[in-house]
Amino acid sequence: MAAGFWNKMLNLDRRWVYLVIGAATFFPMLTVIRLPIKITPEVQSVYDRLESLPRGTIIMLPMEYSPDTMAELQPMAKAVLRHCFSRGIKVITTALQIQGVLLIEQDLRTVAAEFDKTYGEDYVFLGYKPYPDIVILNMGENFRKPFPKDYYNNNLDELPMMAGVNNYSNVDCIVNINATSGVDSWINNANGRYGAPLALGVTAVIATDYYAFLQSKQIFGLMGGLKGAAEYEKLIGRPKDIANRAMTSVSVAHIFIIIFIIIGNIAFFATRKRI
Amino acid sequence: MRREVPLVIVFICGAFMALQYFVPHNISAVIYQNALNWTIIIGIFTLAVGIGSLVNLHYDKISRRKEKWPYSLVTIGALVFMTVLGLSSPEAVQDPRGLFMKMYFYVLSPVQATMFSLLAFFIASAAYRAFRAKTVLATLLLASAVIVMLGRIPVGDALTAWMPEGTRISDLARYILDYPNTAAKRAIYIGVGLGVAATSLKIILGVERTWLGGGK
Amino acid sequence: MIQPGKKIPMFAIVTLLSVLSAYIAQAQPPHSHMTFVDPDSVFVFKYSSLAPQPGPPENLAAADSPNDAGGAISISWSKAPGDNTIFNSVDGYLLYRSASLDDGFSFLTRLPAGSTGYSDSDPDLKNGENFYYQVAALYGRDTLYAETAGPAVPGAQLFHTKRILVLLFMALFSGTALYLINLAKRGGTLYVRPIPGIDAVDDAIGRATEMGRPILFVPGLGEASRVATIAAFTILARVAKKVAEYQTRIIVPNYDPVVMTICQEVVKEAYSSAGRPDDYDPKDVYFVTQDQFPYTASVNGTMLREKPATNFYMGMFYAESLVLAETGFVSGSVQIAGTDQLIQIPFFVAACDYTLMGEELYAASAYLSQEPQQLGTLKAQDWGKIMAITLMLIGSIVYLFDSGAGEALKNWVIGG
Amino acid sequence: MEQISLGTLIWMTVAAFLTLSIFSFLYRDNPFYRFAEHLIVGISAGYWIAILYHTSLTDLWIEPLVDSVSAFGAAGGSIPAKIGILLANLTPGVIGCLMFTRFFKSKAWISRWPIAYYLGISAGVALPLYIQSFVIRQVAANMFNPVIIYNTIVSDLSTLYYYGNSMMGIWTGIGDIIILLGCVCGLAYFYFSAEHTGVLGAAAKIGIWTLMIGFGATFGYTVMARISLLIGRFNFLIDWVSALGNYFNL
Repeated sequence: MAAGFWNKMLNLDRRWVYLVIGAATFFPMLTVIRLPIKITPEVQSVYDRLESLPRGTIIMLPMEYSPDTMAELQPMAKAVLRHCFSRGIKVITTALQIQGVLLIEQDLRTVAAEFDKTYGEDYVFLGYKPYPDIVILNMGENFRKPFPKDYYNNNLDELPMMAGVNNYSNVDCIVNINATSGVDSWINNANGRYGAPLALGVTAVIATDYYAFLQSKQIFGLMGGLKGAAEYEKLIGRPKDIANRAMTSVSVAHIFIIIFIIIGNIAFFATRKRI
Repeated sequence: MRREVPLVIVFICGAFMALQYFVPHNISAVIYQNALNWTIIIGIFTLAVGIGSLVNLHYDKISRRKEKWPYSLVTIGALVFMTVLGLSSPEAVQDPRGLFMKMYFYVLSPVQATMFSLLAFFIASAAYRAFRAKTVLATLLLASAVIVMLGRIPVGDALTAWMPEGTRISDLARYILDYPNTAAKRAIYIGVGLGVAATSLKIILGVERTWLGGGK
Repeated sequence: MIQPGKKIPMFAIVTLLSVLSAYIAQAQPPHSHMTFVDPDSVFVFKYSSLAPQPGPPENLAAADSPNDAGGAISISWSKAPGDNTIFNSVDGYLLYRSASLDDGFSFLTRLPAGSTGYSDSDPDLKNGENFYYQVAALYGRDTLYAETAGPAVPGAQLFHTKRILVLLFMALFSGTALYLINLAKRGGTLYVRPIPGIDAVDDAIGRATEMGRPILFVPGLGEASRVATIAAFTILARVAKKVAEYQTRIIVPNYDPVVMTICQEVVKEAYSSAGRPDDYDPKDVYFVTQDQFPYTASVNGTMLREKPATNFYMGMFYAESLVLAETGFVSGSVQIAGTDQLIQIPFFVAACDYTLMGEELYAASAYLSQEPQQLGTLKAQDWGKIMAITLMLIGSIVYLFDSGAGEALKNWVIGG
Repeated sequence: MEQISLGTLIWMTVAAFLTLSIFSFLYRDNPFYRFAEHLIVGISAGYWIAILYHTSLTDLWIEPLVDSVSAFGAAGGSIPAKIGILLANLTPGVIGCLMFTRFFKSKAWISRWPIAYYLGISAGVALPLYIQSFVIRQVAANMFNPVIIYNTIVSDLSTLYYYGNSMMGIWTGIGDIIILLGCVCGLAYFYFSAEHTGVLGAAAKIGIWTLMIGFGATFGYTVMARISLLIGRFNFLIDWVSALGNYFNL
């Protein structure tokens, strides 16, 4: 009897599971429950570094995400941008992943408009060039080598902010928001070869891989996925932003997946004994 | 000519770039910078060839009326449309009100984003139907996965609120990420580093030639 | 290698339990840390009579920055009196530069208190020319100048001294690799331990024969030139040969047309070498589509229709890994996976009976093919690992004798 | 929510239709899904061409080339120098164009030259950098000071005994030992030159356990990544529905 039940459960059509997880993600989005977010030291240290910079300091904020990973990294990128702009930190941005160029340009433009920032004085968008590892190396020599012109076809020398800014040694640090394994190029090429201080904001899929580089101090901070974004939003005092709102759905969906794993295993072992 | 020239090119470029790393002198730096820019320019053409192959593939399907060829018509049509749109003027790709941008934000983006979001369903289904603690190792893996899952969500700490502060599930998850996870990933990364170094060496010295493909 | 059906050893449970109990044992909340310096007292110290007499920074030195292409000079000095967290009496430093001692100095930059150095890489710094520097400490309205330093001459270097260990390691590793590859080519024996998964392959094929069901081999989504795909070909050759011997059937759905051509060759060759060239059916090694999810859907359909006894997933896999492994699991197949895509390994481990993880896949391929290049590379990487472990242990041992020397060694290893 | 124009609403509806077409794959493979998928392959290739042309080809190759040609008309500068600059600007593009020989079977071998250049440069830069960042710096991070580890553990143990203090130091100390041992054992697991028996066997066993915990962490984190993507799509659908409602005053 019981075995029959578990057997049935085991062979459940996967579309029922799809339905449950869809509902578990969707319905919490309609609620207004706010869960407390705990700040982890690896996110805090990114915030602390930017917080300690004097106004007018230039940092590099290369963003490599595209529509397919936008949901995870866009909130993070916007949170870091808002932090920089609110503190008068100037930003140089690149978009080395082709699918995301227009998306990142739009995000940059929208957040800059929120803070009334002027292009060329407060921020610069270098745009896209193919082969990120090569581009990252040559930016370490001079930004003008791979990017003779910025995304909007201005000569870099015409932009007031870029005066005297040649390479990574002229920016305080690099905060790379990245959805691809191109992260390795930033570690190898920008930090390894040119010694640029580096922090990462990556998708939750690859976040765990970079704890080894955090411990070895090759990177000074690490933000992983939507949780990292939610922490950053909280740190800059915007706890009602998109990543924080999503945390309820994330929590409920996680609980359901854990329940799935547990039920699945109970069913598996309950039916296996009888064979 | 057919095999020797590429092998010589690979050797000269590779050996120069590998050794240039140790020579900070300005002459070596200037060659290095220009060699990198050349790589990007040549790379653009390589990407163009990739797109050419795609066109070839679908053209072949259409001309031979292979199975489901009308779908290939959709692909080619969309490609031509988007290319003409994008190349029509330099501002085409920059104008937020332009059709190119609209196609990107309302056609390309939603499809790509939704394709990837299917994985949420797939992972749930696999969690239910296939992820089993069959062996010691699979058990260890699933236990660590569940702890990290709980540790990363606010609810996890609420569930372990009865534990003293500093020992709740999020702290345990942090401990796993900071220590055993670091150890495991470090072992893997050292292996990856050695692997890439060995492959690069073989390519530079012409030991590894699969990229030349078959033929004479 | 993951082995099925093994009982959890007692010592594992004991270790786990003791770690857990020790973890829970620290039942007390952490006490607040003691603060040695109260911020308010700093304020008091600044104006107290205890503060040292203001004075200029000392030991100003300027020299060509090492390990660069020239055009830069490094300047260093020791902190002026009172520049510390207790007295906090210095407000900052002013830096000046001149091309000659007679011309007078021009202002360069202002640096915050606590600074002890600056790297000047102004475009004006021409290689081979002389430059002089001066630094001053700011105490409120007082500016106290140090003695001038110079001349310093920017210049380019031919060798980066901080990268010497990388060069050594690279040379040693490359030499080992070349030596071993050549050794293997000349017919020298290089031992590679048998990979447990290989035996599993044979068992699985026997099982398929008994059940009278086919074997499914998925060569992944990578191109033919990827290392993992090449390893998949080697394993396919072995599997196909066994299949031909046992006279069962093998199905190989392909994602990449080039990979398909090679798979057809491999299977055909395997059937010939087993002495059954006529049993080979080219229709069983076929091209599906080059779209990720439709490909997955099609392979899923094959699994449900044919109910293969064993599924092999070898090569490059992306997000489809868990969908394939799930369907195979539900249809009751034995599953053996092998990939170097780290992100997908966990899903294979959780849903398959055997998983060849990363380098294990290469090792299995080298072991099966006995190809000199693969063997030599694998062995060289083993030596590389020994070199890495040795370096780690040397570091820790040096610390035991002299922590200063340990720190120095570590910094030398990190390099620049 | 602000009022949006009919144009935007129509575009949003197109996007919503495509989103739902992709979701329909969950039920089964169907023509809507296939249509959306093939459409996007074409759109995305066209997008690539336009972006590559406008952002990369023009400023890296075409413009410098045009400049160096027009330099011949300008006064000043020696002719040989101008020719040199012209050649330097022309060559990479010419080498790149050799890639197109791929489409002609008899001349396809020429396309190996640009590939050789690209492979040579990438392999050359990767060789020392991977050794530096992935091997040597990771090894350096594993050089722990055993004296410090011992002292933190002992001092924390004694304060624990006397004051019931926290065990943070002990856990950090043990953690450092885990990193060193786990990494060495993990490397031992991936050591193929000897059989896994005796000490090596034990080390390999600890190694695979550590690896499994690490993979488990990746697994757990990945779940969050996938769920986030779904939330992103649901957010869009909710926006679309409320935009529809607003526009038609429902």
